[in-house]
Formats: sequence, C-alpha cells, structure tokens
Amino acid sequence: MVAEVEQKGRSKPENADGLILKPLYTAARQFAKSLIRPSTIIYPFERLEDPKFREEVAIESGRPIGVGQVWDNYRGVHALNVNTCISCNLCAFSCPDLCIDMVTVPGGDPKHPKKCPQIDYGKCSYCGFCSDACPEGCLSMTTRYELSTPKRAEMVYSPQKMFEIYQRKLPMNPIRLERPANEDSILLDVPLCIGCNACARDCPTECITMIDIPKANPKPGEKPAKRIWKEPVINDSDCVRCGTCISVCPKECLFWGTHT
Amino acid sequence: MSEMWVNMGPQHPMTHGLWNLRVRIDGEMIVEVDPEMGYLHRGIEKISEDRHYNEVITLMDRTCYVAGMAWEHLYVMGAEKALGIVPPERAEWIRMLSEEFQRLASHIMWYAAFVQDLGLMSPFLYGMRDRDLILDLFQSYTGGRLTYEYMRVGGVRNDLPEGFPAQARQVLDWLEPRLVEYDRLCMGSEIFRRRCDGLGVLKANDCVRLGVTGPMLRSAGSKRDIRKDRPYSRYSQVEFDVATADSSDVTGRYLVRMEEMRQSIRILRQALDWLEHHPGPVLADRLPRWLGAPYAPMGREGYLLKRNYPKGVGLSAIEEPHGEACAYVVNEGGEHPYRVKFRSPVFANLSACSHYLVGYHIADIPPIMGSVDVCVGEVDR
Amino acid sequence: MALTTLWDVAYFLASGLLYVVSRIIPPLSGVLSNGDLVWGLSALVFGAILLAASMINTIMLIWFERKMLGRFMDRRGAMHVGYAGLLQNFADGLKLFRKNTFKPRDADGLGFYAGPTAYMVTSLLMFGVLPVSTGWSDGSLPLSMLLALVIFSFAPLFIFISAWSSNNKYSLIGGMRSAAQMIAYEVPILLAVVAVVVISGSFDLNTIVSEQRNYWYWGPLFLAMIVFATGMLAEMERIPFDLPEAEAELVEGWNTEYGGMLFAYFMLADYVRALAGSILVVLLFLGGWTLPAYFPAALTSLPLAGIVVLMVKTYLVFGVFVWIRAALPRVRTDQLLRIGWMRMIPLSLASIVFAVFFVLVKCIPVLGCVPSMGG
Amino acid sequence: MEWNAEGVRAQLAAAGAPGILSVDPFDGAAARVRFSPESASALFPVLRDALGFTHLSTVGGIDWVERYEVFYLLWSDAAKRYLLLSADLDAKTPHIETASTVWPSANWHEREAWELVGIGFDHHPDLRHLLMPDGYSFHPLQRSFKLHEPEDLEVKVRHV
Repeated sequence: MVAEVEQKGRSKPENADGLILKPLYTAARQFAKSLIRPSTIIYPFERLEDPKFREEVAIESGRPIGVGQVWDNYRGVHALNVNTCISCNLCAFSCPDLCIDMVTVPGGDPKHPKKCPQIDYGKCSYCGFCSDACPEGCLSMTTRYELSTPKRAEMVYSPQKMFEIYQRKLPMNPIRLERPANEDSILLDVPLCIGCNACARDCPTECITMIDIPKANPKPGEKPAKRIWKEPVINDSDCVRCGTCISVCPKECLFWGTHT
Repeated sequence: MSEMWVNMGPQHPMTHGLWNLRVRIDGEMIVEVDPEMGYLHRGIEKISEDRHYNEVITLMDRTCYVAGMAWEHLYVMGAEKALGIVPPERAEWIRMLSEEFQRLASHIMWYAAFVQDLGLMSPFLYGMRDRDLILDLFQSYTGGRLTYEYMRVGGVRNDLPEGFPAQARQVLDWLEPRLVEYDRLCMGSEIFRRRCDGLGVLKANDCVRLGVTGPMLRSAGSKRDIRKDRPYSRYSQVEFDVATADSSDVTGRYLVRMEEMRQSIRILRQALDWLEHHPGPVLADRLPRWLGAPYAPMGREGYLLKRNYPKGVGLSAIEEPHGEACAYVVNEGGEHPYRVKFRSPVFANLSACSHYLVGYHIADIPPIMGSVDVCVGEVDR
Repeated sequence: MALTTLWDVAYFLASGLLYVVSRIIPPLSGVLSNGDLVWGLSALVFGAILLAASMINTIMLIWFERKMLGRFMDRRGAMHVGYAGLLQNFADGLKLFRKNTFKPRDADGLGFYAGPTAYMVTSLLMFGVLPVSTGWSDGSLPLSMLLALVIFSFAPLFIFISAWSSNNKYSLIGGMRSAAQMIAYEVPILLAVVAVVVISGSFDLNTIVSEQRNYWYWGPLFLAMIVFATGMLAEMERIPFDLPEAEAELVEGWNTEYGGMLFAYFMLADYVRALAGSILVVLLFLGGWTLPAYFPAALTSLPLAGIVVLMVKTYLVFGVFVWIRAALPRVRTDQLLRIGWMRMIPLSLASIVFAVFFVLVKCIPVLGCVPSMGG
Repeated sequence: MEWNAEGVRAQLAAAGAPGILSVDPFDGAAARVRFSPESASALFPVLRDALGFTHLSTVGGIDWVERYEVFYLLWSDAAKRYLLLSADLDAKTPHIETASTVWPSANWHEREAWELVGIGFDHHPDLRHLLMPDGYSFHPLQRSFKLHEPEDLEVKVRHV
C-alpha cells in the first residue's frame, strides 16, 4: 500500500543570515574562556561543601566560586542523636515511603525497650518530613550524599550507623519547622477512662501523670468503690503530640481537640 | 519493501524519557505514527488517594522531573481550594518565584536537550552549566536539587534564607547574557535555521482543536497564557508579556521559549524586589490536624474530626513550562484526597503528534519532538 | 649506510635481526642471507612501524579531540588516566578489548564480521600511500594522490555491507544514507583535487608538496581548499555531515549493533580516516612538510623535522574540524546532497578555472601567499 | 456578559442546550454544569459553538462507588473561563457518548479515563490501552482496586 502523504517541510528559511560564522565565533569565544577557567568542579577532589566554596556567594564563568553557608540546607543522609531520641515514632508515622522502621537499641529498660528509627535508603525519597516531624531535633539531615554501595542490605542504615554520622559533626540542615502556636492537644473523655495507666506507661516524654481521683459520690444505696481510680493528666507544654497514648488507649478515650 | 515500521524507543535518544514512537516510514518519509505510552506509569493519581495531603507533594516532584516546583504549586493550589485554606501573602510570592525559576530551569533544560538532538553538542553543556546555578538556588532554600518537597498545603515549608535575593540576582545577571549566546549559536546558524524552519507546523486552530497548549500554541500566534488569562498566585501584580510567534513551526517554538525565559527573568526581578521588603509568615495559621508535619495517629476522635471537616472540590490551573496544567482535587473530608486528577500539558501535546509528524522525514523527528519538549513523567504520571 | 628513509630503517633493522639470528644458529646463516628474505622481513618491519606510528597518532588524535572539545564545551575532557588523560583512550580501548563481541541472531555472519575488519584495513592502507616527509617513503608513486582518494572512498561500501548484514532497521537506514550521499561529496572532492593537479602538474603527492615550497596552494586555491575540507568532513562522517550515524534519530546508525572490539574497529578507523584526511588537506593545500621562508632553512633539514612540521599542521587542521563540530548542528540528507551538488561542485569548477588561469599567466598570486624561498 | 452560574445558565437556555440538570457556581470556573449522559452528543456541539468553549482541557472520571462521575474541563478563549461539566453514570456499566468527535483532543483523555476508571466511551475512534499494557483487565482508579495487593498481570507483548 502506498500511502498518499504529502511531503512537507522543505521550504527555504527566510532571512537566514550570517551563514555559520556566528556560532563559530561563539564557540571560539567559549573555548578561549574555558582554556583559562573551565567551569567544571572536579568532583571527587573539589566539592561544593568544601570550605573554600562557603566563604562568599559568587559566580565566575559559569562556575560557582562560592555557594555560601546555605549549602547546609541540603537534605542528605540523616544523622541521629540516639541519646536524645525519645522513641516517639513520629518520624516513622510521617514517612510517605514507609522506609523508617523503629528498631530496638540498647539503653532502654527491659519492659519498654528504647526504639530508634532505622532508615532504608533504598526507599527513602529525602523529603525531610521525618526531620521536620522530629520533636527533639535528634533526627536531622546532613550534607552527606554519597551512598553507593555494592549491596542492597547496606542501604539500610541502623540507628548506630546514623549515630556515627551524627558524631562526625557534619553540617546539619538548620531549617526547623516552627510548631504552630494553636496546635490541637490531646483531651480525655473522662467517663470512658478506666485508669489503666497504659498511656502514662508508654508516653515517650513522660508528660502524662496518673492522679488519684475520688470516685464520684456513690448513688444512694450503692457501696463506695474500694478501688482507687486514676486518671491521666497531660502536661501540655511537654507533650510532643506524638499520639502514642491515643494508639495504646484500650478504650479510645483520648482524642485530639482544643482546650476550651 | 518500500515501507516499514520503526520503533523509536523506549530507549532512544530522541524520546527524552521512556516512550515508544512507532513510525511507519516510506524511504525516509514518515507515513504514520503511533505513540505508545505507559513505560513510566507510576499511578500517581492512585497513590495520591492513599497519602496525606502533604505527602502527595513528594509525588508531585516526580511527576515532571524538570518542573517539580510548577507541579507542586499546581497541586498545592488545588488542595488548598478543596480544603478551604488561604496561604499567606509571602508564601504566594515565594511560590511564584519558585515557579518562575523552575520555568527558567526547565526551558534551559529543554534548550540543552533540543540542540543535542540536532547534533549540536556544546550548547548542551552550556545549558546544563547554567541550569545548575538555578539548582544551587533551589538547594539553598529547599534543600533539594531536583525533588524539592518545598511547598505545603497552606504555604511553603520555610522562608528564603538570608542573602537569597542577592544570590538570585547574581544568577539572573549571569543568565541574561547567556540567553544572547544561546541565540547566537542557534538562530545565527544557517544550518540550524534550515533544520528547523517549516517543520512540525501546527496552526492555531488545529492547536485549539487538538488541545495543544503552551509554547506550541503560542508559537502559532495565540496569546493564551494562564498566567495572564486566569491569574493565580500573584501573577496579576507583576508585569510581563506573553511571548508569541507566528510561524507555528519548530523555530517559532524556539523563539517563544527564548522570549519566555527573558520574561521569566523580568518577573523574577520584580518578585525578588517584593520579597526583600515584605517579611511575614509563610505558612497558614490554622491548619487541620493532619496537615501539620507530624502525622500522628488520629484515634477514634480523628474520625469525628474527619466528618466535621468541610468537603470540597478544588480546581487549579497553572501555566506550566510545557503548557496548561490543571489539577482537580476532590476532598471528601479525610486525611487523604478522595481523587486527584491532573491534566498534563505534554499529554495533550503528544496526543496530537500524528498531526505534526506525518509528511516529514525521519531526520525531522528529533527537532520536532524536541520542540514539543516531551516530559514523559507527566504524560504517564 | 645512511638511514634517510623509513625503508632504510626497516631494512637496517631486518638485516640486523637476521644477522643476530644467524650468529646464534650458524647452520641457518646460508638460508638467512637470502636477499628475498631480507627484503620480505624488512617489508614486515616497515609495516609494523607504519602501523604503530599511525595507530599511536590516531589515539593521540582522539585525545586531542576530547581535550579540545572539552574546552569548547566549557569542561576539561579526559583528565584522570595518565598525565592530563593521555592514557584514557588506551584504557578505553582495553575495556572494549575485554568486552564480549556478539552477533545478533539474524545478522549475516560474514558481512557482520568482515565489514568492520575491511573498513579498518582499508583505512590503515592510507598510510602506506601518504608521504609524511621527504624521508618517509622511498621512491614515489606517480599516482599516489589518486590512490589515496580511491582508498578513501572504499569506506561507504564496507559501511553499507556491515549495516546491511547487521539486520537492523536503523543500521539499514544509516548504511543507505552513507551510500546515497557518497557521490554528493566524492565528485566535488575530485574536482577540487583537479585544481591542485592543474597547478602542480603531477598526481604524485611528493611532487605536489615539493611544488609548494615557494607558495602554498591555499592562497590561489582557497576555494578548492574549502571544498576539499568540507568534502573531507563528509567523508570522515564528522558532525555537520554525520548523517549515517546520526545519534538523535538513528542511534549511531550503521554501528547500532556493534559492540566491544568490533565497535572499536569502527571507532578507530573513523579516526584513522580523520587523521588521513587532515594529512591530505595539509599535503595538498598547506605545503606538507615545508615551512615558509622566514624559518631558517636549517630547521627543515633536521632529522624528523618534516614529520614534526606536518604533524603540527595536521593537528591544527583537525582542530578546525573539531571547532566546526563544536559549533554546528547536523544537516539533513537532502541538505547534504544540495550542498554537494549545488554549492560544492560549482565552487570546485570555479577553482579549476582559477588554477588554469594561474598556470596560463604564470603569476605567483599575492593573495595570502607565503613569500618565495627563491627556488 | 456575565460568566458566572447565572450567566452560563441563561446562555445555555438561550442556545437550547439539552439535558442540563443543574448549573452551580464553582470556585475557579465559570460554573459547574451537570447534565444527563443521554444528551451528551447533543450538548457538546452547543457548548463548543454557541458558548465558545473551544478547548477541552481534560476528561476524567471519579468512582463514587454507588455511581460514576465523568467530568469535562472546558476553556473558552473569549471568556477566559473554565467550565466544569459533569455527568453521573450508573455503577454497573458506566458509559457515555464520546466527546472526541466534537473536541478531537478528548481522544487520549478518554482512552485514559476508560482504562483507569473504567468508563466506556461510545463511538470512540480508537479505544485502546494507553498507559497500561495491552490486555490489562483492571481499572486501577476504581475504589475497589486496592494498592498493595498481588494480582495477575497478563501482559500480551505486541509484535511489530
């Protein structure tokens, strides 16, 4: 079958001038310029995070001769200060790629082991949501960006490995999100509470204290309760809003809301 | 054997991504084309149904990997309308600044790839070099060079760092003469003109009929630009012209994009002036619980909140570097959007490809497809 | 025995070798002193020296192009292997050598393997013909220039063979293009050469160069030089005219299916041809190994001076080709044909007319001439 | 001419557009027009020719479990406004007349809506898979399609 297709696009350009001299001239100019100073940064030997690039901010012949201190904003491999981590789970909750697992690290008491994030960099998208969420500032992103490794298993960084990165004192991402002032807090639905202590036990910041409350006056004809009732009281300024108490509450009596 | 099918792609220097252009050629002339998409389909619209409103932003950067900011802006505006949130003034300006920088970076990237397709090798490196400076700027305030994750529903993540306007002005001062240099290498070269003139012609009425937008439409003489026609962000407060050409061919698209870069620089200077003198908050005050950074478990009461929160539908449209992009966000009152639908400009531009490819030679495919500026990430989504 | 030519050197080495062998194994001395054997062995040595020299030169040419193209593109080029990346190409060659070469299942074996080999061999043949300095080749071939051009124009045939037999649509289109455009640039090249022949009166490259000792031909035959250099660009398939292997649409065209050492053959042969083409431009138009008169005459009489002069000129000419590559996009097939037929042929015909005119009026043109050495 | 819900309603009435169910105001567009799917083929030309919505931005579908919704986003160069069209389709066999005869740009958008949401477009010129492999029998954007579930993929390789 011979298709009936009209041939197009063979017109002569109008006012095509200058032949090929202009591009030749431009290329020659660039040649002369880059003979003196090519704009390459010779990567493994020169890095933008080197001190010499941090002094000032300037561009010369297409090459940054300084990128300034803002290089610290880079979102690279995480550094984790295991000592200040409170095992609040917020990083794992906020991870859109589900690449953070909370693993046990030595240092906790046997009943409530200390858990710190372990990050699988094979999945991580470096969005920084976890470090934004970290209430203690212990999980932070550094300027480190070289991760290549021959084994996939080595892409999983344990808390200890991230602690080593922390100890190397790399520049940390200085951007911290401000906690909104009028944030919701955790409220208690009093009639439902059974005083089981689960929230106070699992609270990472220990901001929940169980206080004794007298059982409300018995109705006529009823015996006074023998048992001492307890009720959680949440110290709102210490609370990091991690929601651990909500998820452990067996009666679902804790909820988000605003103090009235 | 006078005719044969040639698979151009999925691994082909012309495709700029993963797609397959099946071409039936007669000698060297194209008789029929059949694009085959889907090699990069990641189901972003489906994944979005399963993510928090803010987490979708991480996907937006990957929708079009050379125009991440524009897509973030698009989505964030749509989600804000669906949720009924108004971002602060400064955040709007920062978003506009970011989008224009992204347009500049995207067009430079387009220039680099386009001339590379023509066999012109050195401008590719020049383009990459100059785009890198813009990426440095992005990195200085977002922390990422390609995937920024910067905008949030209700504002932006953080304010610009100190000294940013000065650094940005340096970059703009460096870029402006470079645009002249780019022009000299291309429009000053007769070979380039002969390769590009009269190729891929798609007249304005055909463009409208086929849904083609962006520089392709404007190169046919139309002045449609969402930034002017339906101003969003703060585009109504800056001065700029809509770049047009009337040749509706590859050269016209080249000229339109070059002029758009100049206009972007003009917008950027105005935005930098404004941002220098107007400090303020960059994130809206009262956000729903699940829009804050930590996504803590909601508990039983979370579902109550969900019920109480207003439902809504948000429609946003921006002039993305490639053309008109729309987002349609359906909020059914929950942590996740119920449905997100994106209108990708390249999707529509590419769907018309049989109209501007048939009849040309196989050697004309790279310049024509280069002038369309295909970004497969946003076609397949 | 004066070692003035390469042949003398080869003969000296060969006879020396035979002498050593016959001293070690005395019974063989009768056989080894046979004149034919000495001649044959020295021919082998001659070939080996030639091959080594041309291959090393070719690899240095690639290095030169990489470094220069790097600067044109605002980068540095190869710089880590060896001093300033000098050994980078050897490393690349070694890598290609180690790679597995494989043939597509439906490819034609004979053509698939013979194509690159023949391409490589015919390209190397050029160096047997090109006189590189006065002390290079012994005696002179009366038609050496024609022979060089004939060898040069073998290539599209082998490209086409290997393209056809690799059974790939891109390769096929690339090979077709290569064959189709050949005539478009071969004719103007030959016509431009006719101008040189008219003015020099010889087909022998040695004579052509020695005729240029007074004035180089690029002055009077400027048009012919432009045509010849442009045709050479097309002949070498370098970037404004690299349609057969147009990367953007044909994915390296005729060598799509080749990998490993077979690809290295193509790659090397391309640069061998680039080197030979640049040398031809220098020999025909830029005075070969001669120097202008204001250089002391003693300079040219130094050993190897001729080769050094010629090589410097060759690399400069090649530098211009690299410059063009860095600044210009690729043309289209029909445009190459148009340039060949509508621009280059008239220009080369005009240059023949110029040449005839210069011969008739017996004037030494002033335009851009090198001062006469008084010869 | 007012390009709000009232203006659009008046213009639709003046042009005699069939099958309009409601015209509501909509933030970011001139109006949101609901129409009955049966009248699609008669309504589209009216919108294009009488109201001047020459550019079809996109076509998409939403799965509301008990019903499907198909929406069209139109743009008018004269009014510089969007118009959102939507129609409810039944859940069992959602189908509607194709818009690609009126706006050729709907071609790919409808292919995408067909394969991802599962809405059929009658008289579509070329209703093939676009993003999914040929022979893929699921509609991923339906609510019943859950992520993280293993599934059989039957991929037929097309030979050229």
